[in-house]
Amino acid sequence: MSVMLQMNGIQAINAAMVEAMEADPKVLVLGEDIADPQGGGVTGTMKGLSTRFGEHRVRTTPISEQAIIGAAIGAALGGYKPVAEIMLMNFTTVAMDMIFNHAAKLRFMSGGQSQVPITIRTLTGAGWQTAGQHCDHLEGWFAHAAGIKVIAASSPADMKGLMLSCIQDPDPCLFIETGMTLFSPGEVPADQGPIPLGKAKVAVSGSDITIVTWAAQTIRCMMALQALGEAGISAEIVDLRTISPWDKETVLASAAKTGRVMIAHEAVRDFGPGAEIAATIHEELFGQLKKPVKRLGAPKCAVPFAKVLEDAYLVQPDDIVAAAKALMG
Amino acid sequence: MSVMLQMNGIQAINAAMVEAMEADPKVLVLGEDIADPQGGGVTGTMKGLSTRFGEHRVRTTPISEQAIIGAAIGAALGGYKPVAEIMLMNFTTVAMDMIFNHAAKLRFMSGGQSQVPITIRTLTGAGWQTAGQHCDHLEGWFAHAAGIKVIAASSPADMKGLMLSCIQDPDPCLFIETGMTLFSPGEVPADQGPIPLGKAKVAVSGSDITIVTWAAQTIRCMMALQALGEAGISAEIVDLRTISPWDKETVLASAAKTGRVMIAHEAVRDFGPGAEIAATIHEELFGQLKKPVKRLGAPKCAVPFAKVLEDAYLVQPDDIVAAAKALMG
Amino acid sequence: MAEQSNAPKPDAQALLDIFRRMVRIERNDDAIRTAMRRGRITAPYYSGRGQEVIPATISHFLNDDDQICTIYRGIHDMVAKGIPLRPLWAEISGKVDGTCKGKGGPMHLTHPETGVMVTTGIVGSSMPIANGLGWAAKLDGSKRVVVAYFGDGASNIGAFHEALNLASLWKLPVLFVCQNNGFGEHTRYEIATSVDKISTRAVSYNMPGFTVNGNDPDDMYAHVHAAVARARAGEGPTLLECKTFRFLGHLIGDDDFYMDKAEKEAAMAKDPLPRLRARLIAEGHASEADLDKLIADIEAEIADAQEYGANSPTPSRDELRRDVFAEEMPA
Amino acid sequence: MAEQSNAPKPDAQALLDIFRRMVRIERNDDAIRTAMRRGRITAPYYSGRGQEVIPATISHFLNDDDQICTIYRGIHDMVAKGIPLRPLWAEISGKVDGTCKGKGGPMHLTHPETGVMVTTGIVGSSMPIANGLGWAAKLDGSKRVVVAYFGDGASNIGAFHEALNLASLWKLPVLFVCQNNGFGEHTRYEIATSVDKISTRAVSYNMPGFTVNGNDPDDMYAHVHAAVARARAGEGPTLLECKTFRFLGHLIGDDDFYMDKAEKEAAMAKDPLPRLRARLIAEGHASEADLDKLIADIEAEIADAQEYGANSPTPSRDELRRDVFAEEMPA
Ligand SMILES: Cc1ncc(C[n+]2csc(CCOP(=O)(O)OP(=O)(O)O)c2C)c(N)n1
Ligand SMILES: Cc1ncc(C[n+]2csc(CCOP(=O)(O)OP(=O)(O)O)c2C)c(N)n1
Ligand SMILES: [Mg+2]
Ligand SMILES: [Mg+2]
Repeated sequence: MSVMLQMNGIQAINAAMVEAMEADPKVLVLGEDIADPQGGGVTGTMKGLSTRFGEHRVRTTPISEQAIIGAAIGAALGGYKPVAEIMLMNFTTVAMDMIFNHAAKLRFMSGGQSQVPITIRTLTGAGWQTAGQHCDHLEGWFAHAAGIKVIAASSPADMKGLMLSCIQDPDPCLFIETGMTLFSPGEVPADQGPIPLGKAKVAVSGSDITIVTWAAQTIRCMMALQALGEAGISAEIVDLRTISPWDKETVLASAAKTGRVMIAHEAVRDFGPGAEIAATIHEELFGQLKKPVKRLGAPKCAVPFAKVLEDAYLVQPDDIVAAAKALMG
Repeated sequence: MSVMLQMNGIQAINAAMVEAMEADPKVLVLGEDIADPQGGGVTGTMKGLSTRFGEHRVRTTPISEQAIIGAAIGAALGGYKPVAEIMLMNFTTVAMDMIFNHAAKLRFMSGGQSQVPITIRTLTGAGWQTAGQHCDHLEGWFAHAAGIKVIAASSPADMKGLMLSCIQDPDPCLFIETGMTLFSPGEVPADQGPIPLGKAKVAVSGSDITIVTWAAQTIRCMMALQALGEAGISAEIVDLRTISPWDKETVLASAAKTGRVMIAHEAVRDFGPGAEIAATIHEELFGQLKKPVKRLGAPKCAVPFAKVLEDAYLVQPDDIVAAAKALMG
Repeated sequence: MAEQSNAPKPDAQALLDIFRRMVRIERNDDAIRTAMRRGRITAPYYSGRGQEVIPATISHFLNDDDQICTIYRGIHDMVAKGIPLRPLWAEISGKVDGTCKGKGGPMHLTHPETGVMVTTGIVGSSMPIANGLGWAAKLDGSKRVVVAYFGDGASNIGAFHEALNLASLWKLPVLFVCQNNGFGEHTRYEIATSVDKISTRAVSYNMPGFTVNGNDPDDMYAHVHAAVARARAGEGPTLLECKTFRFLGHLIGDDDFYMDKAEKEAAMAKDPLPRLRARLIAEGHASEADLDKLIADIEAEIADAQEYGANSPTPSRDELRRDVFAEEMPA
Repeated sequence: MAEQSNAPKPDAQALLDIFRRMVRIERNDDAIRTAMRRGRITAPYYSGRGQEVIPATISHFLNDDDQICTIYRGIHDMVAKGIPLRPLWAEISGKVDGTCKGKGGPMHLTHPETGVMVTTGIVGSSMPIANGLGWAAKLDGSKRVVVAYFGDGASNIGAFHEALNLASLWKLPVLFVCQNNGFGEHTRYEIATSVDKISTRAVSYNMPGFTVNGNDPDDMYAHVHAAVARARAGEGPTLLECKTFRFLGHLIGDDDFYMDKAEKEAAMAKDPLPRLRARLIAEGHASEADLDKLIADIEAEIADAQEYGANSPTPSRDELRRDVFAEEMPA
């Protein structure tokens, strides 16, 4: 049994970075404020890396997201494994050409000659009153794109293991961080190694209802567990961890077992990533479900500023409990 | 009964532009190569406008998509109704911040003080061997975004009517053109007025199976009609026309009637716009469908160059027929 | 900095006007920070403390119908422009009487009535939109001018380049005002910017560009006077790089480990606000009592606004369905 | 154009090398257009006819392991760099033996073995990626240089600005080579670009920038020599604006209504290819027979490549599941 360390997501990612950079001199880091003189990133997730590995490997960039992703792509074509930060997910919009038209497509368009093993770290998530342009969940866009993997871990151990996998993966990975998951502490095995991409985790086993979720929403689902238990509902929580390519096998097995499925994500519900999962479950388990798949997500509006509105915008533990009761009824 | 004119999509949109600009001096046009000295746009869709209405209202821009959409947004805030062209849909990626973070959100973030009545015209669609960066269908991304309407007409009459509505709509509209729909001729009533946004059209009535589709895929569905008929399948083709907000009522009514639904679009199937429609149909008509909803879309790869691969990439009439037979069987 | 012989100089009235705007900015900033410390306001807040001279002088030249597009660090720009304080406070308090009904918050404050057209949280994005407002002003045949505020870090992003090129080509009545406070978040100017002066970049667009002492009302006055006149005359845009210093870190709560202490202290010792006060008195434009009264009036106005914001109701969750489109979204 | 006293001049061997590269470009371009007319190749094709001197001279200075990132109008750049013609023809024919197995086509030709790293269809996007390759070259401690090709229109897009700023800050071994052919699609230079010379924009990045006669091998030679030397010496990037003219419209099939006929004819009358041929003979570097032989050999190579491409099989539809990721996608 391995020693368990107590740490939060920031520390877990940092530990993954240190290991990856120690093990492989080709691993690079770039982004705004990313080196130590600038604080190792706004969340401090990259703290210590430039001091330890040198500012030639850990570079603070101008506020130039196209140049950041472009430099990462080029360095990857040159044999390196860059970990690039786009400070917030909304800012991927200014680098979207580089991500979508280039990073994700160069392997295919070159017939396999090029590979772009970059990891793009980005932070998002409502709950901090940062309002309309700082906390959108756009994983659905990237999941719709071919050639890029989309990862969003909810526990420190998963963050470490999945970050290690992203860095070593031969293809571009988008690694989504959220304030809530970065700051939540948890246990991480001292020898936590890479966790395979594309594999979901049954975070909680249950028999009545399957809840498919990821990222900070996993934490909000966990917060609903007690009330669900009190209502006599045994929920199985499947933390997807990799949104694309997603783990159909695990999800379908759970859904087949319970016959009742809820998908809960922070992204806007409409045309959101939950739709793919719901549609697939209905296709694959036609006639076997007890109730139609319930999708919970944000309403179709920008993230509002006022605390009361932001609270209403998010899928809260109470919403999950209410939806679960309706699914049982 | 009104006189019918024979024209293609280019002429239909051009007619809408002329009418709109005649009627309302606030309507502006901007984009690359858009004025007459540059040919009225690469497809010639804006031909004649700068000569007729002046280059102050119809402006050729540099290759600066952020500046194009920014200028459109600002002019809209200043009381104008700009029609901006982003030459190809893949190039919306370089203007995505302006579209997603600004055009689509300013009304909400300002609590209703601002409005951004812009129309963004953009061209896409495979079939011309333009390969990986020139013909993606990204309507799913925009449909997932709050605050922007997404339109894709398949006939010249619809193009005229929907373009008129987009221009007059108080909110941002993305108007998707495709090579196939622009060049296909059709009848347009001489007095064709605005067609309301958000309303689908039952292009063909049928009783066995509902096919939900839009844009060039509608034409490919029509091409399957004969073979479907020969196979004894009576298909109802619902041309969605507006992808967001979409016409649930019409789609659900047709689905309830036939009990068998296929959604066919050119966009990548995975996490694509069809997933929302499929998920909704399953939710709303749980237990009433004879078969699970079938989704046809592109495979998850970049658009390939080789003609054989491009043909295989697209959802062809034959694929539709095969899927329809499977749904019936 | 740039040579301006025969440059117009602010008279007593102008200096007093600039001072009054600066005091409103600074007192309001102080009140916000106090309210935050007391937990009365919860919001990310980017203070403009130290940068008051820039928008105060610019706004001195602006008419009510002139317009600004500003950024997350922009409350000083809005207050200078004349945004009313009551709805401002209600907005940053997340209340229905806010300029944006509490939906935008401090990073997206908007008030078209006073020309506060766009406040963006995306670095660089004020500029392309300002162009469109300038285009509209031109099409209207008006003399309106539009100010695009942005930071030094923003001069390295693509939108800057595209916007300045278009504005120059189309001769738009836009002032591109870079508030160069030496830092983009924690990153020093020279780590992010390859050129000594941002004003040099105007050359790339065949546009006049000047580096101005943004803490000196005289230097600001001369350059803004010229740039606004140029814009109103239909001669096109100007790039003004206004050098200043950010006293309070990137956002309230950030610690300043990345700043050189001596440099910061030296900059703060030259706080432009007390300097202008001293000058007004030294030059006989006002008495201590006059200025105390002016400040007290402003403080009363702010206290009232704060009270107003605190007492305004919180928005109902139906607001999530409103203002997405002109028509309300279905429940 | 820019003054270069004591500028290095191409000797006979260099001129012959440049000529040979130009002929390969031109003959290959002609063969592609002929094949298109005969319906043997179906693809959007953007010809570089008229612009041969630029990549021919640059490639003269490049080693095999130096790299280029180019654009849809880039086959001339690749041929100059040394991409093998057989897989090139197979690629534009959409065949399995193509450089990209027929999946990329003419707009995305790639051949890392000969340093053709990226070909993009997005205006401006060659530049940010070239930076990364330059960064890798630097980290490797190599002397490799990277060339980012782009057009005049591309100098107005955001990626240009971001890329040049970063390259200058990081002193990357990148040559930013603007092939200024006077048009972006149908739009004349001056409608889209606010500055007389694109090289002026180098000033914004504290980078050397030169406007070069891109149709003159001597002028090109001197400037490329210096820029490559600078990059190899670790002194950083250079912006070269190479003035030229696009003989064949934006893409094959476009009519040229938007061009000034007299201007076009004057430019075509100064076709750099026959001029260089005449010079080689006049200066005694080669005989007519030598050059005829050189051309005939190249034509034979092209005919062989074309044949090879025509005979290569078409890809199987399984290719749609390959090269999306390293591992094959499930069927
Ligand atoms: C496109 C984009 N990238 C990154 C950020 C995160 N960010 C917010 S403010 C800021 C620094 C901006 O510096 P500067 O332009 O100098 O303005 P200042 O904050 O100093 O006023 C950064 C990087 C952002 N908001 N938008
Ligand atoms: C971002 C983007 N916008 C628009 C286009 C469409 N487009 C393709 S080539 C071109 C003209 C480019 O002109 P220039 O940079 O001068 O290069 P040239 O074609 O003359 O070699 C345009 C507008 C594009 N490919 N990418
Ligand atoms: Mg700054
Ligand atoms: Mg050109």
